[in-house]
Amino acid sequence: MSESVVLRTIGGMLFPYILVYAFYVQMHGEIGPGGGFQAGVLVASAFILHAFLFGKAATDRLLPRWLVDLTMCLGVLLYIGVGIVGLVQGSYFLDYSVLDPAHPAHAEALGITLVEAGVGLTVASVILTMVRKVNGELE
Amino acid sequence: MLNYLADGLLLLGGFFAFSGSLGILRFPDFFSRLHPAGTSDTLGQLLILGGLSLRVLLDSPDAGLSVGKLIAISLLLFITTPASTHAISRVAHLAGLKPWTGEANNDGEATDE
Amino acid sequence: MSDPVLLINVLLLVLAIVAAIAAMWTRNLLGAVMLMGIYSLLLAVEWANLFAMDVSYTEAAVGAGAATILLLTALTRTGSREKEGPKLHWSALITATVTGVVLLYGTSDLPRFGDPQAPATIHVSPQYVTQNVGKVDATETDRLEGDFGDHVPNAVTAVLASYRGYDTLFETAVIFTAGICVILLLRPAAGQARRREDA
Amino acid sequence: MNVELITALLVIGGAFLALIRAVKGPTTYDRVLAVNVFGTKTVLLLALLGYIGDRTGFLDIAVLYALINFLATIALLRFVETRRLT
Repeated sequence: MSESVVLRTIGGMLFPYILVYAFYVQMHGEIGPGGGFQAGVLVASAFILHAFLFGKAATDRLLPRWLVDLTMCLGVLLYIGVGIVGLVQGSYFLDYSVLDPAHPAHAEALGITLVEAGVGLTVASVILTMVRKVNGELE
Repeated sequence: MLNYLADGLLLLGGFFAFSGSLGILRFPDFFSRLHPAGTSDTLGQLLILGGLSLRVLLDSPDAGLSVGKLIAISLLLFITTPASTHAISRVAHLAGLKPWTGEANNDGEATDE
Repeated sequence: MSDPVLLINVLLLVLAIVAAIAAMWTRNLLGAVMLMGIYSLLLAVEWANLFAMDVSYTEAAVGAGAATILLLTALTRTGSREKEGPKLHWSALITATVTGVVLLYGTSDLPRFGDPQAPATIHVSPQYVTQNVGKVDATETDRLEGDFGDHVPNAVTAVLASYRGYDTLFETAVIFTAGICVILLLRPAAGQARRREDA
Repeated sequence: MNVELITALLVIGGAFLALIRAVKGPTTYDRVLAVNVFGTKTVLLLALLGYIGDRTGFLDIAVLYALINFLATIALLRFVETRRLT
């Protein structure tokens, strides 16, 4: 199936649009429906589609494994880091208002955006890792 | 006038969507079922989404974002549905599934794995 | 049945039940995976119809996309036909029936869907809906500037990331732990890894 | 009964017929085809319901479906063809 020209063309066309749509879901999550979790699943789906159509090696070149492992940790660290900023500034853990004391509501929006970005990074890399590991590492 | 056009597009699209599925249920074998799935379904979704965007535009002329999303959906479906049908027929053909020629009934038999 | 939304809800739920029963009934595991995908799609439409948009997003992205791929991944390691077993487990049937009857009996005490006097809608929901869920209050300049109003407009995101920030943090940690476990469990054995490097 | 509702009911009827085909088979390819058609019908249904209920948020979910449906079909075919995924 991966040798079908039609599918490769369509998949290659669709791949960037899925990523853009995932970015929209991620960033629009605080205004409309959506958020980090859904966006993470979509990003993982996009790369899985790429792997189906162009082969595992091409996807590994596009998105090296060390990068996936790194983003998996970075997501959680980003979430915890936002919390620790609150602690360092002398407030509670995960108190978003310290991010911009003059505009607490903006600070909360900023904090939620950062936190959702952390969730999205972790979810995307974990799902990608699961599918990759189970499919590729046992042969 | 345009309202009736939108109504007509929607009803025609609904008819095609339903009849396409009816074909998928009633046609005798896999390769003949590809036709309703590939053609009448694609036409039906284009008509329905076109009628809907016309209707949205008529209801509120400033709903440009919704119309844009509807057009995006119809473009997406217009690309992916034929591609999926092509992929399914290709895999079935490569796996050696033979079209029904009328001599033997290969429907309903236990060809399932 | 004059309410179109109710009519469509009933039809969708009937379809979902048909898909679920068919997925249980079939011995063909690949068919069951496909029927579960259909079931997820139907449930997602149902969630959207009940205006639970975020749940619908998750159901569509996870149920129809990621779960299908993970189940197929599992099928690559197993056969694709279910083992023949006894058709009917009497004890399981009795347990399921009793539980179902008790649950149905319990639903008769629940408030109607969307009842304004229900405990769920008078306890903390007004706070969520008026966007006072965060730990901070908007200053006057923020209100005048208007963007984002007082808080984040999507109440679900506001509740998840701000009101229940710890909860979401530990959910993320659980997902992270699952990823680590997969990496540790499925790592190549020591000799195998060396062979791969040589190759 | 307005036109959008009739169209939505027609689409649900079509989805039901596709579901019967997905249950009946007989070959795996028939099932994959039926799942694909069912996904398309769901996208249409969501767009129609969004208009009936006057919620533009439905359209975002419809875009998501159209993408996910293609991915699921490709994944199923990949498995049917080679019994492996990647």
